Amino acid sequence: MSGSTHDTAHPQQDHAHGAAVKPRPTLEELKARKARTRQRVAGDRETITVSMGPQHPSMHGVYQAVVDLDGEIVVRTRPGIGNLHRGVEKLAEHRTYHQFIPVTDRLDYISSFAMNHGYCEAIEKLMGVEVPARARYIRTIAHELCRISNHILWLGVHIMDFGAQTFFLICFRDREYILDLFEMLCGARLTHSYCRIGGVSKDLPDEWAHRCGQVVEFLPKRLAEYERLIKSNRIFLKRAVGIGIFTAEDCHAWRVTGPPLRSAGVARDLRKDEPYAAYDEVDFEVAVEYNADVYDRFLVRMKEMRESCSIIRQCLQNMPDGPYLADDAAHVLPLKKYVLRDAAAMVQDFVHVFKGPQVPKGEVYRAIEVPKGEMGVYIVSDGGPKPQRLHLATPSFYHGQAVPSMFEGEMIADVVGIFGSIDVVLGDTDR
Amino acid sequence: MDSTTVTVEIPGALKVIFDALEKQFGDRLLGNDFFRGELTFTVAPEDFVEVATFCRDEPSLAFERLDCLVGNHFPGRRAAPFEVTAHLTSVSHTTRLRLKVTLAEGQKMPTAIAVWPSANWDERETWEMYGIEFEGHPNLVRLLTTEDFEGFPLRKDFPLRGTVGGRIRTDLKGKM
Amino acid sequence: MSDSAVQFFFLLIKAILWVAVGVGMVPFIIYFERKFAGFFQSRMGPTYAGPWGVLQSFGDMAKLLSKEDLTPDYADKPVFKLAPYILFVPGFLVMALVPFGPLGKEIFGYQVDMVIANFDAGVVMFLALGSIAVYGIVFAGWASNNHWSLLGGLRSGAQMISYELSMGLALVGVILMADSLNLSQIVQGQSGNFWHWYFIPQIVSFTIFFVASIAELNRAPFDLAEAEQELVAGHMTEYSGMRWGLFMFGEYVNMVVMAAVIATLFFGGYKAPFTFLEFVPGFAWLLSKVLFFVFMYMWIRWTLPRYRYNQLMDIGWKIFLPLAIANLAVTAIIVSVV
Amino acid sequence: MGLKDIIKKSAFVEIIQGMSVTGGYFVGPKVTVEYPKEHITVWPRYRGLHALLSDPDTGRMNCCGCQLCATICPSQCIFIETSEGATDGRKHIDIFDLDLARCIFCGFCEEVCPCAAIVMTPVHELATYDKGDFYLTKEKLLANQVNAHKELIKR
Repeated sequence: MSGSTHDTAHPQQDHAHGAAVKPRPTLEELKARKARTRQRVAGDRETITVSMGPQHPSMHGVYQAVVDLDGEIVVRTRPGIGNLHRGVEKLAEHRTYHQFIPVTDRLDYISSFAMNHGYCEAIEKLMGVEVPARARYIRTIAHELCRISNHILWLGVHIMDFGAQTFFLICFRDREYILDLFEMLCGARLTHSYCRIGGVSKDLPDEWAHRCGQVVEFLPKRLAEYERLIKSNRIFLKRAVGIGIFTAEDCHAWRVTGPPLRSAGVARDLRKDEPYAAYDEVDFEVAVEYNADVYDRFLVRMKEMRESCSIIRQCLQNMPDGPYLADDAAHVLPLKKYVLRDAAAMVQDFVHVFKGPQVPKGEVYRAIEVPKGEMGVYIVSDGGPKPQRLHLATPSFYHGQAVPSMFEGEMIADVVGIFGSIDVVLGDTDR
Repeated sequence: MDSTTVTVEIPGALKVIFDALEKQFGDRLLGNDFFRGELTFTVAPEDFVEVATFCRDEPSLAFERLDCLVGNHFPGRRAAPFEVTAHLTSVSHTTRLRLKVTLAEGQKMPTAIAVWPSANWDERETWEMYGIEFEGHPNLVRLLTTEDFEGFPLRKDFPLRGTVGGRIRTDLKGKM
Repeated sequence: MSDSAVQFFFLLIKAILWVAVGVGMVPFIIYFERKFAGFFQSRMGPTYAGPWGVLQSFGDMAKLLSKEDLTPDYADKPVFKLAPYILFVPGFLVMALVPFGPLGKEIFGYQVDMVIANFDAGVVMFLALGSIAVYGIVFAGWASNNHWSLLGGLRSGAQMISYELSMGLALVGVILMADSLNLSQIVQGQSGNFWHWYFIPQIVSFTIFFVASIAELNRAPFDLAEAEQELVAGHMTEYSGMRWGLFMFGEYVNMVVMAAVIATLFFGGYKAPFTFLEFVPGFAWLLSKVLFFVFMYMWIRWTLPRYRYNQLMDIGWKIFLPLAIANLAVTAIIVSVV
Repeated sequence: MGLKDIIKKSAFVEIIQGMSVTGGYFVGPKVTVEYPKEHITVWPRYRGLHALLSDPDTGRMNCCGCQLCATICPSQCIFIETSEGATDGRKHIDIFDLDLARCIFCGFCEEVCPCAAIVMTPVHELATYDKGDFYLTKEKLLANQVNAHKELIKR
């Protein structure tokens, strides 16, 4: 357990990639800054109402924000979600634990492996399945690749929200390398369905580790290029610094997690605090910034991508041999190569498909650090092959709830910037 | 999952929570459970806000955050078929706690918005999915489904397929 | 033929040629914008219509002409229909002021001015016409009866008053150096090799003018009126078909004209960079300078994010205006002393 | 703001830096794949259009009609009907229908199949003018086995 409090007395870390060390504000200073923004909406004035979303060109997904404007200043925002509601939790109650894995892909379709992973971690906790070491390492690599691809996509879209269109396309260009790796690994570029209860569905293919190593060597160079393009650009600084302040206190109250929380000076990262997969065996740093604004969220994510590259590099170096799926007949869908040769495995296959896995009675809550924040999975089992209740506490749901309070007193031009900086995906919000 | 009294040994960090809550509320806690390293307390609906506030404000507990607030439906339990579960998280102590409330059909529950603002949408979702009303909620309207949706979709007697609610409103033609 | 009839005949030819060149360039400038946008993003841009996609703009035009032209029910219809032309026409009028060759050039024994309108107050005329164009945007924003359009129109108005002043003041430096408001005289003042061009002594006013011209053209990083990510399409939200096409067309015409004006004021207009290169016609020099500035506009657009509108006003009032005044004072002192 | 910053700002240092990056892309290699003219080859594990395999020697279908794929399918897009009566004691597959419009390409059918009968091929250009083409019958699925990766057939 690392120190994960809002610790203003924390010693100044060296900013490896930032030129100058910025002064670190206290909570009171941040609050005062926020109050100054809020001040602009004081008083009762005539407003006009515009609806940003669901068809607005830069609202991410089908989020609706009905905004009351006083001139260009946002007075009130009424959020609306649900346009992408698919009843995932109801579906879960009618599918076996195995069958639900592909459905989790569709939650946060930008980082679907992370969703698979979170769900499988929760199930494994409920069942008490021990995941073999190789599977844990593969999961860690895949999860970090997922994080990089999510952040790169986020970066492109976020900077495009500020009007720099080139960024969007060059970020998509570089995301392609990671999607290719995923395609090689599990056969799908977006909806991976790669995690299985007790491990992963396929072993690393030949050449994959080599290619992955090349990509993580190459990506930091591209990240440096992005920073050259945007990091100290005066327009970006003007648009991002001091905008959309959300202090650590606010973050806790609104359950805002992930990069927005870390940009408010809280070193909260479930990869360190409640380690899963192979995160306790690799060495990495939690990216923390202290100004809680749009710019610091950008810095946190840039740092996280670099850390992810280093995590992947370490995992590739220390990749253990051995099985990549647990040998546990009661809980694990057997591997195809055994099903074709082994009668016992075939029986296990039939039992798992027709009857489902054996699950103890009980309830668990397991949260993991997905790219957008903390995703919690709450499973209530009544001992049957299907969950009695499955709830996905996805980060975007709470982020979508919290953003309207960030808009207050900001300008309409910044609404999209702030919304983008939080990184909300509507598949994740509406479930 | 009936609430039983704990017999197994609780590890250190959770023991603090266990003791603090037992000391503060004693008999008003209706039961507790310890499974897979997670501590659960059952409280009465009218005590929920008080217990939650204590959990948030007591420095040795410091549950700053409500991770999620979930409803559940057990048609088998005649007396109190509904359950509301709150998952509390302490960022400073990296601990978690589950508070549980069981409710009869039509029984109301106090809102936790005053304790954690993030409970707002969670409660709206619980209401629209299970029909559990939250007293004092400022805006208890449908969140994920359409406004004309009928029924509470996550109840066990609600069918998986069908066309309840969410139809195209032909009666609004010309008025929009 | 009497002399005035000949002069009128030449004027007609000049006007037709100049307009033809200006209008004919626009589809290719749009094509270049799209192609270069692709290049800046390591894409290839349009490749299908014609060789390397050069016919892309004509395809787009055909598409726009065949589209339905929608007018919203609650729009202020006459104003709505008028707005694109108000944006579009001043650009052409400014073209008349830009000289593309020396005055009194001898063609078939006649003295012909290589400029359509040898106007004595050319710079003032240019500024006046430039400020008319903004009415097109304001009218479009108002007449569409849409909140997004309204915000776009308002922004455009606010934007105009904040940069136009420093833009005009920046030009006074040039006027002082050339001792004339006539654009042909200003080009004459820059005779000689390229170090005689005004952008070197007037680097400050060139910078101010260039940045303000981007704002005048409503291009990124100052495309606040359009601001796709914020205001959907700003003043153009309710326009469709060729009416929208006119806005687009007007924008690019204005871009060509603005590039020509910058070339004229600061980069020697039709003059060659070295005197020994003067055998190349002045028109070619002007055209290459125009293309260079158009390319710079594109490069800037596809690199930089957008300012917020109050930040543009900050820059206009708090930085550019004092700088322009200081530059004017310094220039005035130096000119009067030297 | 120090003097250095002012000089840096008025010389547009960081903007020129950014423009040099895009300028580098301008002259650098392009990444466009001109799709209908060029195609990307997908990796062998790609989860595309399904195929039913048959034994290369005897020509008999591998499928044994066990319904595992139809049961595990999360979107319930497979429908199988079998009948007894073949002389070799195996079930005869009367109907093997797969509704591509429902399929989510998760690959579970391939994974649970106990006789290596249903596989996913790298065929991924599935657009069509007729919705009926999304309804794959046994014949269509068998015909697609030519596209299956060789490794899969051997297994």
